[in-house]
Amino acid sequence: MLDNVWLIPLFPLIGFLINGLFGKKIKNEAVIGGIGTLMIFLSFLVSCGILMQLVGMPPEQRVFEKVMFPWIHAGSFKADMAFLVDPLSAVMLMVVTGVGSLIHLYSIGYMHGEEGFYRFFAYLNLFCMSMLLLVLGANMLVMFIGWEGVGLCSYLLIGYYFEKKSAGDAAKKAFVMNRVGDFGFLLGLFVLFWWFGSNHNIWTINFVEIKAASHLLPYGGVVTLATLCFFVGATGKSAQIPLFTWLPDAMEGPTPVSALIHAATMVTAGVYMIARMSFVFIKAPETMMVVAVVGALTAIFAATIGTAQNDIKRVLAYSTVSQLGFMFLAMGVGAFGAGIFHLMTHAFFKACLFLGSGSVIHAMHHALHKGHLHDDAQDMRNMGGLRKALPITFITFLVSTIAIAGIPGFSGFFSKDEILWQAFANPYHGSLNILLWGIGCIAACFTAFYMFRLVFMTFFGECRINPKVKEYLHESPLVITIPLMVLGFLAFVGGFIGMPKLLGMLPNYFEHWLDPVFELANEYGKQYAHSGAHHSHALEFGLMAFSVVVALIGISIAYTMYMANKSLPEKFTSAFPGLYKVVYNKWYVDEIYDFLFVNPCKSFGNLLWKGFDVVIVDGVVNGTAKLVMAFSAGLKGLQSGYVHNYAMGMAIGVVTIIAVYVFR
Amino acid sequence: MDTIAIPAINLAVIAPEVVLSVVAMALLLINVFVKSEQKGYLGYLSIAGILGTLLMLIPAWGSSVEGFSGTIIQDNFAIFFKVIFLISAAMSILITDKYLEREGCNQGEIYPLILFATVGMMLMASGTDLMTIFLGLEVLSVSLYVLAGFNRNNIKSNEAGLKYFLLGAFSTGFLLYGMALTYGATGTTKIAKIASYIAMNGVSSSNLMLVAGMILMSTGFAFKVAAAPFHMWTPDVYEGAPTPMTAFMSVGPKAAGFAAFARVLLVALPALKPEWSSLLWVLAVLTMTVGNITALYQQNIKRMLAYSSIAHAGYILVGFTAGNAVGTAGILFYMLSYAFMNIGAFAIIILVGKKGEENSNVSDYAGFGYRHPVLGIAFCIFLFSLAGIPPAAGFIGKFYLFSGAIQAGYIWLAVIGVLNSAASVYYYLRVMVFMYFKEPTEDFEWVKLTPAFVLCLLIAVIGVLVPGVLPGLFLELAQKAVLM
Amino acid sequence: MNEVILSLMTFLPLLGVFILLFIPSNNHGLLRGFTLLVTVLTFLVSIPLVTGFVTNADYQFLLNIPWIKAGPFKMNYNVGIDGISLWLVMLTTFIMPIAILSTWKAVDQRVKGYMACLLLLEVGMLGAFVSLDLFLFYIFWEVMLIPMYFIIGIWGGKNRIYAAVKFFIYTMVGSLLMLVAIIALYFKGMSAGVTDFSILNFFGLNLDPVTQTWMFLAFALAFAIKVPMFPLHTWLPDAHTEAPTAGSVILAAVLLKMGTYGYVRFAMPLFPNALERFTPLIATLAVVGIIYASLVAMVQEDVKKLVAYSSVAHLGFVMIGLFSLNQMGVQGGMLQMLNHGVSTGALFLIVGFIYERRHTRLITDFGGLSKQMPIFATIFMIVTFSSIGLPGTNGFVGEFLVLLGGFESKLRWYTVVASSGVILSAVYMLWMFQRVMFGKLDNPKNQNLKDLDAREIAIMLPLIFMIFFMGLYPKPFIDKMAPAIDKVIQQSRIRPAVAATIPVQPSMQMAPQSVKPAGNPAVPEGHPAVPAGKPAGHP
Amino acid sequence: MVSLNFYLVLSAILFAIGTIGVLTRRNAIVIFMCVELMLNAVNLTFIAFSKYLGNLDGQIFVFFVMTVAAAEAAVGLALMIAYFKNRESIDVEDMNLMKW
Amino acid sequence: METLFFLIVAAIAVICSLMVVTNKNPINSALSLIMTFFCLATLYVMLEAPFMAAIQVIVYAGAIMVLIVFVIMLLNIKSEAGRRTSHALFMGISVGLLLLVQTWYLLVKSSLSSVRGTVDSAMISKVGHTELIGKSLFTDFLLPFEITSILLLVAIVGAVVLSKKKL
Repeated sequence: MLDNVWLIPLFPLIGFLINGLFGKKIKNEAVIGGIGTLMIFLSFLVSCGILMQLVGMPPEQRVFEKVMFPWIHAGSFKADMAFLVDPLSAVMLMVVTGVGSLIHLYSIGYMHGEEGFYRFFAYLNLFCMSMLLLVLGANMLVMFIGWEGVGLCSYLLIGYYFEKKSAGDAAKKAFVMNRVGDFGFLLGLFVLFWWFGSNHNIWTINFVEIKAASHLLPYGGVVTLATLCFFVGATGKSAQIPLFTWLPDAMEGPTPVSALIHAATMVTAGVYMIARMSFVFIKAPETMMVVAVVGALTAIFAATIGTAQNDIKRVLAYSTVSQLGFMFLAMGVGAFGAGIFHLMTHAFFKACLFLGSGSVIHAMHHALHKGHLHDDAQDMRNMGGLRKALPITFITFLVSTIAIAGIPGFSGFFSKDEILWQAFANPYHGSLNILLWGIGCIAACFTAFYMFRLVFMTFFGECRINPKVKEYLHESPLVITIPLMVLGFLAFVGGFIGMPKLLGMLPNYFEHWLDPVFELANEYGKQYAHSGAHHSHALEFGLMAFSVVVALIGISIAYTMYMANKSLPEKFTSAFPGLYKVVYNKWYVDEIYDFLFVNPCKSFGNLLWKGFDVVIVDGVVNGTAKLVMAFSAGLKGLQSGYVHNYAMGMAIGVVTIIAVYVFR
Repeated sequence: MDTIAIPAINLAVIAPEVVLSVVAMALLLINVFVKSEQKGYLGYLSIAGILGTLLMLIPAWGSSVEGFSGTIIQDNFAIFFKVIFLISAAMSILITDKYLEREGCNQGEIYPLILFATVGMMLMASGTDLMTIFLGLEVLSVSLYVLAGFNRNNIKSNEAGLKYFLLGAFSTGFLLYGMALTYGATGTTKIAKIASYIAMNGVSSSNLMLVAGMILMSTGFAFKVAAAPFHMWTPDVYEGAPTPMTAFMSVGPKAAGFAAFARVLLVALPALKPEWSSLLWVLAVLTMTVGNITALYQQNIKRMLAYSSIAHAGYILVGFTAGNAVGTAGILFYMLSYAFMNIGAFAIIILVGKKGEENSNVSDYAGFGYRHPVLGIAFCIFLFSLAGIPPAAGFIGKFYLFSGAIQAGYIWLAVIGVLNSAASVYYYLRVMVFMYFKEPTEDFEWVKLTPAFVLCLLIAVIGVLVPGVLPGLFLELAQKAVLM
Repeated sequence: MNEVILSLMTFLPLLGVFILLFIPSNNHGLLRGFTLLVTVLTFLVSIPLVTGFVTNADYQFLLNIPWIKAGPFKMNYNVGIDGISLWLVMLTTFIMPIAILSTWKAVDQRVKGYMACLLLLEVGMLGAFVSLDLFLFYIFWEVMLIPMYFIIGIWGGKNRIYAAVKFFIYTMVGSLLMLVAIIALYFKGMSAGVTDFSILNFFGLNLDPVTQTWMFLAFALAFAIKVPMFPLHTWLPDAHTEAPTAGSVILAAVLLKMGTYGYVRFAMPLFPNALERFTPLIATLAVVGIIYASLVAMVQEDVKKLVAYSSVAHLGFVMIGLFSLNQMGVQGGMLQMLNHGVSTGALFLIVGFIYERRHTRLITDFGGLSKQMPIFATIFMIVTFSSIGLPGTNGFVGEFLVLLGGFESKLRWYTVVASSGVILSAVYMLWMFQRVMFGKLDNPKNQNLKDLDAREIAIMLPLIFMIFFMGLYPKPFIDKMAPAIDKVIQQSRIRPAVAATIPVQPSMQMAPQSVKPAGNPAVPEGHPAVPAGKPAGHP
Repeated sequence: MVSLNFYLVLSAILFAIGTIGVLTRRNAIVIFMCVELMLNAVNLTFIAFSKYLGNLDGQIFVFFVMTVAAAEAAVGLALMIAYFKNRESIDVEDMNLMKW
Repeated sequence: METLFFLIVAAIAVICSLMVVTNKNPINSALSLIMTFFCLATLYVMLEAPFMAAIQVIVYAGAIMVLIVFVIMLLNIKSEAGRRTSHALFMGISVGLLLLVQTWYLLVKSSLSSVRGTVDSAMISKVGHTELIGKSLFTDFLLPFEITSILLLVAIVGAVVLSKKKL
């Protein structure tokens, strides 16, 4: 099975080609959607097979590389088209193909009747292929194909409704911001390649080879430089400060896209990349700290914005940014396993949340459409009390919300708690850890608050939709609800495979599974970790309890404000109008970026073009020509037509020449 | 009283000149009996004479024969130039007939005059005595004064003739003074003796009389080849003269001037090389620059080509400055190709022109390339060759000229030369801009495209393209004709 | 047989021109068909070059006929190709039929002349790539100018005269100075025993640094104008904008490569000391060019101009690659040349398609075309992303190797700055794409646009194929080029200064190879890209 | 015995006067006469040199110069007559139909 | 004595040539020129070149100047309408004077050929100037002499072409 790993990206590629080339002719939505879904499902089956095979192998042998064909061999540089299967990529494969299949299925229902139906499925397949390449890449360059490929698909899918200007803008923004990250990624690659090559004559970008040689890397120094570059790449892809603004805008795409790309898979690429290169990152304590701090800051920053948004998808988008911050926090404190664990559980519940919101929007849209109204189908202020009309959606949504809020027993609790605990306990950053933990806790509180705010505003209370169309509200079809139910179930139970040892009910399968991947990193980490501060179980229990309390506080505030006392939000905003406005406007980050980068670039470009290029550069060229012409006009004037002038010219010539020679 | 011992007259040395003169005189006689509308036949007869002369030159190639007590020589150098003169004369004659008919001044004397001018040029090329050279130059000049003013009903032609005459006579004064001073400094007028005297007595640049003689002679020749600042007559005379004669004047006499110039400087005064090469350096730069730059502004195509011919004199001076084998071979090759390309271009100008020299503005050529595609292509070939763009012969010629300069270490001169060349591209292109890039505004009136014209153009095109693509043979000949 | 392929290929179009002259000029169909046939035949003739190419550093398919021998000069008709020119030749023959097809209908005036010009242009381009004689190279180099001048001037846009003349004179100035340098070089060589203009003679010359400096400057100027490098680029936007589609395509795809090819083939290996000295300057100009052109491209209002400026930026990358002087960089530069040929050529075709339909190129006149022209949109998108350098497309491989090579060389910091061009290219291309293709189809004139027809799709398909093929499997290209590039790199490195008493050993030039640390599995055999003294200069 | 330099200087003076005449007069015929004056100055130089050097080449040269002067006079005057017929003037200041 | 005579003749020559340049009336200029030619003829005699003096008088003063005077009469040219501008006058005169100064300077500064020919006063008085000239003309300079025939023919043809009545 392992040998057939190439089938995994191949199936979606086939799907893409079929739908992309012939989709327009096929026309039948069931066939198109069927092909798309089937292809990714086949990949899922192959992934399962590979997982089984891996499980059957002894842990230390669970690394397999498959070279397809040589790609770029130039001088000492060598990059093959090669795939790497190890426990880490296996996990990602399962997430991508599994969640991907569900979302494909969901899309059949959700996208029903859309104009570019075939286009959508083609893109979706293409995306899956790219994501799988990213995950499977055995060297940085193959990973980079996927890395940019997902960016491309994200661009295509965000711009799916290309007739809307905002969609086009958002797509472009997403791509460009990703490009900024890619720039970092490339630089990181260059630095690493150069360092290994010029110092140890190891010219490689292959992960396995780098890992084998990673003991040569020094701590800090050039590694810090390289990893910081890589981290820039990660911030672009995973929407961390300062490159996070594209993600909320990306909600212009259809909802399944948000679920698949901007929640479950693509945005986690940065996290995955750090995990993939954990053995390099851990050698750069400064970078680790930066990662942790940026992660924590993003977590809280996005969470604050999330509290003030009214668009249902936007809240989820900021929530995604915030949760990605948690993952980076985990990476930054060396809790790679925990980060990946959170990545997985987040994929379940966030996909479920997005799909749920999609279901809500779908229903709202349908209803509004029937009633010929043009109200915003995504604005929570138009919703309320939908639990009756959309029971399945409501239940799955609620389960996922509880999961994200971190209520024990649900998946999000296990993963988030693990992160917070390791942030507190891991010895890498000294006393900074406490601060990180604190920020994490506050962010968690905010998370619980805004998520429940969302649930309350959407599903509870009385229905604020225009009464005319109330009757049209009804539950979505089965293709939509089945994925919801599956994901809701996973959001509920998915955490148990990574249950902390402390609770003791199950062994932490997940961590054991990933152990071979991160072993080396942990080994390196010990070299500079502050000497084994061993924390007691009691402390761990205590913190766990604390995080639950925090979550509950968040929920209760939400309940107070949006269920019990509905005038509170009003009062709050009028009490702090400035703060509210700033938060509501996302801290004006977009505007600041416009001011700092976009506008100067444009005006500088204009200046260069109209000022420099046309006036100076071309001016010199044309000016030379004009000068010559003026000279010409002057010389021409000497040619007066008078014989005596000509004779005079000759005589002066003779006299001058003689003068020069005679009197020299 | 002693009998005069007349030296052995080696007629073979001057056979070409004699044949041509005889033909010319015969034509003068025949002319009396030919009706006005049939004067064209005289042209064909004169071409026959030219061909005969050419045939006489061929067996002489490779030998170097002196004659008449060392006043004349027939060497490869002279022969090569004579071929150029004859070709330019023949091609000019081919395009003369119809022009004269159109302008209404169809007099048969023009053909003998052209032939006499050619004889003068040939004497200049092979003269080895300052007197021979001077007389050859005067034969040429006097014929040219007449030819320039030949269309005597046309005021422009009158003016051209008179201007040329006055300034020519003036420059003759300087030339003669130079010759006198040289004579005084060396005691002889024979070129070989001048050289040997200088070599033996070690006269050098410290002898101001010799230097002054060199300078004054140079100015005389510079006038003939239209080098700045002695070029100022050129545009006016070229513009005013009948167009076929302009074509003739811009090639043959220029070549003759260079031939004599080269013989005097290279053979008689090699000892003064540092002096004259620095003088020529300056003249070359001035000439190229003034010619090209002023040409940029011209609207009248004849005048433009006049300035362009000044510029070309400048390029040739570059090769001359070098004073080495490559440069001199370059002069020879360039003059040959210049004959083809320039006369070809003037042939087209005659075709496009109307009576009274109308229609000779660059803007009159709008759309010409579409109305007459074949002529258009031919014109383009000539212009590209003038601009020095491969694979035309003009490029190879320039290549050799500049190579000579570079070999002699005058790299900056070569650089100035190529920059000038680049500037010149503009005005040649400008003609093409009108020919192809603008829509035609009017129909082109025709001097009917006679076989003679076709022949002339054909020769010109072949003469531009063949030495351009396969220059080997021609360059080899030029190399063998070099004076050193 | 092998000897004549190159000449046959080069002069086949010339033969075509002669036959073309006898086709009645009002039979447009025949004229076009015949020209297409000739170019396709040329392409077919050129295919044995790839199949018969032996992967080594030697020149192949050699043909050497004495041509001119006069005075001190000896010029030969000396043609041959190595790995470097092989692909450029192929690119030329490949792009020509496409170019012919591109203005199949758009040019309906003076078709005969147009076709003749295109064929002549092909002769010039192929000749320049295959010449191994400096003089012959120069001749072909100039011959290219004439047809291009007419193509721009006769069949161009509104401002065509200005553009054509500017193009011509600009190029002329540079190339004439190069001519001076060629001649001077020959004379320098003569004193060292060189007897003809074959470039092979000149590679081994030990010129003194001052001479090298001047000659390098002359060569570099000529090539820099052609490339074009900042600040000598202003002819390019004008020429591109005014030229008819085929002209722009050929200009972008092949003509600009002449400049970069000139650097690899002549300027770099001939003058190593000067190269060393001027590398910072050229790298600076290249980097400035990348950033500058990108910023200017960003604010263009005319699609074609935007693409033209993007060319300037792309070729800046090529220059960085070439001057990084290691296998990766030069390889990348070469690939980038090919890629630029394919993708920018395709972009100009695309611009041509919409221009034919709407007779405007202003971005503001478009918007929302995706809806009306889905096939067009797809193709446009692919090409756009190829131009941006998306992995998986051809643009990436070249750009990546250029940056990698640059980073590994002395140009590290230049490369870091240049890398930001990767971001900017995405900005301007996507912004343009968005404004043209996305948004509402609100301009009534755009509402009846027809999607691409079969001919247009047929033109684009080979290009699209190449975009992906070169992106996913560049190995054949890289492998065939590698030995030749190694050779160029060795030639371009400063030769060890040898004291006058010690004769130059041939093996001295192989120094980098022999110093290569032994027993190093990570370095592929035959790619001695590890410079001998490198570790010393690095931390 | 008059020293050679006397003759040479005299001829230089005449030559200069002739030049001044060419440069300052307007009448074409007078200009031509000034040219003749220049030629005569040269002739004087030739003959003086000839005497000094003791060979006759210079005098022969003078002989030819005179011939040339005659030929030029014939053609030049014919040109002036032709011009005068068309223009009713031989003032060189009127001769500027062609310029620039 | 001889020097004094030379100085007188030279002075007359210079004055007459100045009158050529300054006289407003072309006829007066022509007459002054003839006078100058006579002075030169005198000097030729002093230089032991009697034959040259003779043809100077016959050809130059006689033939050429008569032709010129004839043309002046034919065209009925009055004195010049006005002088050139003072600017042009100044330029012309200063260039001429500069030329004079330079020639003077270089004549004084330079050396003549040191090789003397065989023709001296004794030989001239023995053989006769005309014969010497004649011999030289028909031996060493035969070709140039023949060329003059062509030159004169050309001049005649040219003059005829330019002024014959019927075209």
